[in-house]
Amino acid sequence: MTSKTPVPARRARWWTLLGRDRFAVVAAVLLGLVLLTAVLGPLLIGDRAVRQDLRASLRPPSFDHGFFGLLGTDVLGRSVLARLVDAAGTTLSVAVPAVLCSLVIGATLGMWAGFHGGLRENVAMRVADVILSFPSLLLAVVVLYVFAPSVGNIVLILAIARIPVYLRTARAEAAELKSRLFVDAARTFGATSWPTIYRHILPIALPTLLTVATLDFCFVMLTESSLSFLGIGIQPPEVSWGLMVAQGRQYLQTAWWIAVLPGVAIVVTTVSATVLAAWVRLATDPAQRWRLTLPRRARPTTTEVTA
Amino acid sequence: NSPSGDTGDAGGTLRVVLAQEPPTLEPCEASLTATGVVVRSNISEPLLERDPGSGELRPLLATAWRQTAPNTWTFDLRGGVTFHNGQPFTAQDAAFSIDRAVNSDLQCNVDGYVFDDDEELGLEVTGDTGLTVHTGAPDPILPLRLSFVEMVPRTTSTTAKVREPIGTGPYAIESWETGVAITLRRNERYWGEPPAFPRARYVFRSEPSVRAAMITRGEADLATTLNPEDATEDNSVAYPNNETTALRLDGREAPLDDIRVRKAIGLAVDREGIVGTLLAGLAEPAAQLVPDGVVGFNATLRAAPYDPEAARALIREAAADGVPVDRKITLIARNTQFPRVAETAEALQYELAQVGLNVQIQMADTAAHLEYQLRPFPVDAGPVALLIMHGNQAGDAAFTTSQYLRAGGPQSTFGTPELDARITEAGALSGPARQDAFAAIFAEQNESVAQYVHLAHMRGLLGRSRAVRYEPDSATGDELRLAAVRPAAGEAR
Amino acid sequence: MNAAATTESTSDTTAAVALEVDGLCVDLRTPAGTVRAVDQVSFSVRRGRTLALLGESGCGKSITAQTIAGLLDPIAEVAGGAVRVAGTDVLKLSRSERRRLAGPVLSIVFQDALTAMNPVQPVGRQLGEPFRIHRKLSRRAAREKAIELMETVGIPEPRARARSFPHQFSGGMRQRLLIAMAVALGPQVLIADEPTTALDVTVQAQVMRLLRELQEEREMALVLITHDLAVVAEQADDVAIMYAGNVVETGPVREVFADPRHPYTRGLLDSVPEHGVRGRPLHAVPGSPPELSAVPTGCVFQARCPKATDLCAEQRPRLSTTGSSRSAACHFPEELSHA
Amino acid sequence: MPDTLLEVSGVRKTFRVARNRLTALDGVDLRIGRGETVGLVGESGCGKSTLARVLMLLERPDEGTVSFAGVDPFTLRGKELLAWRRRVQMVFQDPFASLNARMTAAELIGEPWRTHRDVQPTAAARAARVRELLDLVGLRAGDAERYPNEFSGGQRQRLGIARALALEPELIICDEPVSALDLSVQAQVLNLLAELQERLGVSYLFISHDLSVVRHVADRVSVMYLGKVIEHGPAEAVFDQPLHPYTAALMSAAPSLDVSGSARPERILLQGELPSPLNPPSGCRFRTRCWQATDRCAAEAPPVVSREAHEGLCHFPLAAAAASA
Amino acid sequence: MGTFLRKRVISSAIPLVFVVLGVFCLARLTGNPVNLYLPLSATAEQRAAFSAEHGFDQPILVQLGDYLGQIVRLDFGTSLRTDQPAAEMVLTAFPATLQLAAVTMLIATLGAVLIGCLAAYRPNSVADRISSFLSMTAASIPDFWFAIMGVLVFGVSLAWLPTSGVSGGPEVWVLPIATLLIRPFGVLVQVVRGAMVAALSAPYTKVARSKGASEKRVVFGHALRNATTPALTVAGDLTIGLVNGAVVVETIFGWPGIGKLMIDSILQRDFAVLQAAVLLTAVTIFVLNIVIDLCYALLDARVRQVVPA
Ligand SMILES: Nc1ncnc2c1ncn2[C@@H]1O[C@H](COP(=O)(O)OP(=O)(O)OP(=O)(O)O)[C@@H](O)[C@H]1O
Ligand SMILES: Nc1ncnc2c1ncn2[C@@H]1O[C@H](COP(=O)(O)OP(=O)(O)OP(=O)(O)O)[C@@H](O)[C@H]1O
Ligand SMILES: [Mg+2]
Ligand SMILES: [Mg+2]
Ligand code: NI
Repeated sequence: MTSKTPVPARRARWWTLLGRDRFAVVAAVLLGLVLLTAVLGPLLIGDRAVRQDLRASLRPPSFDHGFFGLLGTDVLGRSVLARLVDAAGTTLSVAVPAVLCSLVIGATLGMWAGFHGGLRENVAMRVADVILSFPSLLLAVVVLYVFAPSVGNIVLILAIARIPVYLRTARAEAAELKSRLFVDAARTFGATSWPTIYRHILPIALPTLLTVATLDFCFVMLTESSLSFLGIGIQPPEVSWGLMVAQGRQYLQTAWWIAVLPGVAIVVTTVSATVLAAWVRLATDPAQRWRLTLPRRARPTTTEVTA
Repeated sequence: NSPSGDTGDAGGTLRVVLAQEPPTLEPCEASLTATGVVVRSNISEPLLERDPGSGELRPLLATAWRQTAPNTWTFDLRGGVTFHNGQPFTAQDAAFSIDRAVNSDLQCNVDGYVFDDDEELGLEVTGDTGLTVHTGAPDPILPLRLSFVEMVPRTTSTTAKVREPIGTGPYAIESWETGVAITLRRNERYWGEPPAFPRARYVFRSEPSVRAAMITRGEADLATTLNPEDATEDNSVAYPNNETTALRLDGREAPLDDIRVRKAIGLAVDREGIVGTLLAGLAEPAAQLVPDGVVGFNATLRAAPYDPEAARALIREAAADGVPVDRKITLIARNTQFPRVAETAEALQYELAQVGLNVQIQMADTAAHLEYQLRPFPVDAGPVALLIMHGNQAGDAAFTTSQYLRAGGPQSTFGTPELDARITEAGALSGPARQDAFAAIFAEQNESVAQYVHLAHMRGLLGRSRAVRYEPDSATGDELRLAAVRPAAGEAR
Repeated sequence: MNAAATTESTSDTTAAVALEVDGLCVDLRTPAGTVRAVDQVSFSVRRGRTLALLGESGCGKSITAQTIAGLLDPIAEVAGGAVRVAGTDVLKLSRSERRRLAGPVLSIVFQDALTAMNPVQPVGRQLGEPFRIHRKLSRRAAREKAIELMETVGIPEPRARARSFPHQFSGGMRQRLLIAMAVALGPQVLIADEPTTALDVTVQAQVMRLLRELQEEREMALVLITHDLAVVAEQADDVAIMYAGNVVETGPVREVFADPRHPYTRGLLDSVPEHGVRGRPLHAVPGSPPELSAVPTGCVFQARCPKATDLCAEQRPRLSTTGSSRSAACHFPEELSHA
Repeated sequence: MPDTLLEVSGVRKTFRVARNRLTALDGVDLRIGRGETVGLVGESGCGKSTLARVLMLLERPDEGTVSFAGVDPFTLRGKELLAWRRRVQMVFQDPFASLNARMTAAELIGEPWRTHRDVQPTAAARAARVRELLDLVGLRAGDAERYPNEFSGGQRQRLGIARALALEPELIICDEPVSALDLSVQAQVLNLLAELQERLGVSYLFISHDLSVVRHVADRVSVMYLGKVIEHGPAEAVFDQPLHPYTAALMSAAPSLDVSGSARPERILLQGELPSPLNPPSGCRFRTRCWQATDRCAAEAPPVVSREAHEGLCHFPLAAAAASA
Repeated sequence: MGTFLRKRVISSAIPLVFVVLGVFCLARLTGNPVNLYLPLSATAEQRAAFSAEHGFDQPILVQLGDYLGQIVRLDFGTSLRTDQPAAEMVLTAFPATLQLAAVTMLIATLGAVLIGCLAAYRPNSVADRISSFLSMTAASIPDFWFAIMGVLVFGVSLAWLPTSGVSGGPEVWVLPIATLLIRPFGVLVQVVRGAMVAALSAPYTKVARSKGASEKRVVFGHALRNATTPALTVAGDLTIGLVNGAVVVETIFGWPGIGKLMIDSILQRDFAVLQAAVLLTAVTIFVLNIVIDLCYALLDARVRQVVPA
């Protein structure tokens, strides 16, 4: 913010707040690891993610085959560990842009629609209805067959399909907030619609949108995996966790590690993201932040008197 | 107290689980795998059939047949056969059925697949049991072709496909609950040996592991196409299914227009590895498009050895001659074409990349795959390596060569005039001469054309519970003869 | 129900103390650390009497009220003291025992009438709820009771309006509904936190009359929190003046207003606009109250007191008797009265 | 009389409520002179806040004109409008809802500068000014980083006042600015407002239900009832010699600090609820609660009666002496 | 209420038109199905004849016009694949999906409300953490993976449930429902919890407590009703997702529903069926949206109208 008063420690720093929530710390560390893996992992594993060895097919996880054999091999004899690392990047490069795109587009449209109301709102909502009642699979098939299944196209489809969710959420919030007195107050200062949306609607709607986005993060990964299940997802030799789960499902009985490990990676990532989103929600809400700053010992559980 | 599930109770009902629901049971579509597996030889029957083992033709509704003139074949039909509706089967019905399948506008799948489209057959009925067929040109394999035509009563519509056909087979349709199950009931007036099970019920599960689970669990007796990883000795049995997989290289586009590159691809593929690991030993390395047993199979051909060094050398050589070997080649495969098709594509991609080619995989659905498989091919597709699977059900190489090897063949990207000439020549021959001529053609393709890099002669996996006895043969994938299924010894049904 | 029964037995002594707050301390756990928002607050109200709680905004009146009602936000914590209702220390009661008191014995009207009603329930239902909870009446009977209540607080056509939702009432009506809800079971003690701040004078007069009637009728002890000295003067018997979490003066309204013994009280009385001539600056207490995290060790008012001495800086004055029924927390109460 | 800064004439504002039209303002006239304070009193729901919102261009009137220093602000656009916004500010009635709960006090007070960047161009200047404003309204510098929920009701109201002062406007519309404040802070705030008026010649529209406060600050007073100004005039005249029975009732209902309890005149207690603005009474709007209403009041709209600068709308205006009776 | 409904219906009908147009055009983009339906060796003339018969040779606008004309006459065309009327196929498949969706959402909503309330009652308590963690995990498990595990464990190893299928007792419902349930359930628990935490710190809950209301009464009598609105929005979106076809579950368990029909139609380029299916689901979603809006109005009087006194 613009004005800084020389009074320290009034506002707890975010890492202090984070430190107060053990679960959030763990989640942040895990997410950080996933991110690091996605960025630096490919440097470490070289071509191990694609190197095949038909003679080393379906080895179970063990210590006998070096670092890359730790988590076993898949049917083509590729190291599952290396593939998990390689897939982290692809998965995130699909899920993150897809979620971000739909979040940005949906939220912007939704807030704009909700803020202005009337015809603009009606049109935006009907657009959302169209997308929602559209079979996204058809869209996927069309785009992927007509324009080839590249990562960019998958991102595009997933983003379009999820826009209505944010649009609706943001619109509902904005429609409710626009009649609040502090928005009127902003108008009396001469603030026009976008600055008002940015200053007053967005900060309040954002935690909700973020929660939706983390749930969606998971949804996008799963959808990508379902696309692979139907054979129209990420194309090999590119690999994503979703694709690994989809391909590995056949081996659930004989080689569980192929499908289970990437599944665990998806679960861990999304659960971490959600835990962190819940923390952000608390930490950004002045009325709720006390939950984080209270000493843990005496953290009361309900709003009833504690005496 | 075991829950009976979808397949009904075990007593007296043969429970079969298919990978997909047949879109129709129209007999003239019986050459479609999905339809034929229910219809053929269960509900309706052709005049004669090809023994999948020996390749010999066997009588079914016809007891004898002979070529009475170069353009004429005569069939003696079985008497005393009745349709499920009680009508007797006569030569009239036979003529009607052939006419309906071949000459009508129904656009049946047999029409065109086994017969040339514009071919009109002349049909002549003599009495109740005599049928004479006139062809435009001499046709040495007309009986074989007719083995794809199922017999239906005269009353069948000629303008619309039928949903629940009437035939002469050992089973008649009892009910078809769309999406759920097809139930057949034993035809008590069947002319041949009566089947063991009074009822049969087909259900549909597209997930292979679920099909395997149903067998293991005892919810089904037979299941089509299992995946190798789900197969155990208790729940399945392997059988050669006549299918051959190969990479078809589009020789019109650089760098695939250079035979050295095509041959290098042949050398780069580790067939033993693919067959042994990916296909779980359920296949054999292939050197030609047809398996043993088909007329024209060349027993002397050996699959190219796995020799990446030699392949690299060839590619270097081509590159030195200015062939753009690093141009991107699209490797197109079809989802669920055969178990582990995606992995196979990945293995191929990797192996080709190892010898210095730039290959990208594209998995397609059936419709998209067909766009590439059939003429007219998509323009601007660049160099395409198409992973195909060819099944020669008819048992004669003529079907294969005219489609896949002719320069202008509907499923062939290029060819040579010499090869075309030899194919035409061979088609007119019969007997050992025919065999030798086609065998030489396959050798020639490998030597001087190399449009195909053959991978493997495939084997199918049939899910089979211990409660039944049934030995699959090479035709099982297309026709599952319920009459041949018997309860396992000791099991009272 | 039990509590109601006990009420009957103790009601013979009219002058009995209905509510006694004794040395109450409440801590707030803010991000910057724990601060004491209410410090050693003591006062008592007898049956049928009204105590006005006055004080600078932010001095802890609402927190005191919420502590008495047992409805503190989790951020606050009672650090000591006792709140005795009819002799029992409610702070020591278990939750379910407290619940039994809430309504028939002790009731509260909240400061913010606009948000205090459940927006999705018809008001009749909300008004009938105390009867459903404590008297175990049927839905129907509770509704009848609610309609009666609405009539008592002067809502026209109560039968029809019982089905309306809170947003369909004006601010004044909502405030009256809240009061009706609070007095439904005739509590012995009612705490009203700025019940008329949002209302104009005519409605305010109606509300105040209503409270007075109820009080007379049911011998209710009333703790009235307000900023309006005029209302205090008209309505209250006793007054307690708070400053920075401390009670600085208590006593009967007339006496205190006529002769304040604490400089803050004095300042407050002087600030009333009625005193001034239009245009002339109002007499205001200079400065502002101490920050809760930096309340001085001595007298809480020292920084703004014109008469502060070294003693004020060192020692916190105790609330000590300065008249027959009065007390003030000032080292020099007498001096002030003669000033 | 000072020259006119703001003039409102014949402003009507209706709201759509379900299928009905609710007339919140029904032909309101108002004039505020430069450097003058006009008090606006009236029963809750009579349209005071709505008028304030119209003046702030938050609602567009259905009829009537607003003119600020000779221009109709509703015709302004872009830069001109922005410049106008600087000149007129408002203190909102509800201190809970008019502050964004996610902004700190410093951000809240500094919010107007984010649009009007030229007022406090540097961050340091802004921070210093925030401290000054906090001090002006009796808050501490340490409060700058606190969030609204950490303030008590009165403290929040002070934030609202500080924010309205941030742009140093010429006219401040104060909608119940001191109702949530305790007396000593109220005195501080009122003094502050008076001082600003003296120093900078700021004008106020002062909406309040606390008559003693209005009396203290206002030069002239308008009394509203059900969307209409029923009486207006110099403060002394309106307070001491009301023309309209409603004004008289209002005056008498006000509690007084006089604890002696002797000289208190009999209160006029009005009967019945405020009639619904959806369906206002015919003729004189006050007749349903007026103790001297006749059939004429129902039939005819009341005429304007005036006593010098003091005007009222009534068929039976109270005599000059009646006010104190 | 009447006007509200009328307006809502009219404004929602427009998207319906767009859905129909969109599906029509997108479907055509996937290419001519002639290869799929004609023998591999069909001649050019045969292909042309096939295209002509089904109108695929016409310019897309002409095809569209024909199609719209058909729809107006309530003729939804014939399936290329099975030669049956498309409407009939879609109508046979739809109830199966609707039943699944209804049962799933019923269980998910009830369960999520219960667990969400319990979790919100003591935010950040152990119970809250555990339920949040479990629900989140549930929401992020790939459904086909869960389904196949279910088949293997409960169908084969333990033999408690049938592996798949639709005919049989109630036990055939267990695995499909469980598979469909996990994600909506997980998501709803999160949403209900969030809304309940907010509702439980609202002033009116304090007022309810001041009346002596028990915790049960506060949670279920006061807070829950207020927390329903956000939960309803999400539940609506989730239901829409289910109505649009539970492709994976229907595929794995052989459940003859609309999702499987749709994906098969897409893969088989069976345009008539696809269009009919999308039209039907779009209409259903359209009705569903209106029902949800009505629910809002029923739950919250403020939505219905604003009438100040
Ligand atoms: N959540 C909170 N965090 C930090 N400080 C708080 C919080 N809630 C209240 N306070 C502080 O506690 C003090 C007492 O607040 P309280 O609401 O009791 O004041 P009050 O006397 O009721 O004031 P008013 O008359 O303005 O309503 C105030 O200084 C306020 O700033
Ligand atoms: N946006 C709106 N929609 C419908 N009715 C409204 C709207 N705003 C105000 N009203 C109505 O207009 C009338 C005047 O409201 P207004 O807020 O101006 O009253 P007020 O005089 O400020 O009252 P108070 O003293 O209680 O603040 C009221 O009846 C109110 O219900
Ligand atoms: Mg307070
Ligand atoms: Mg107002
Ligand atoms: Ni004074």
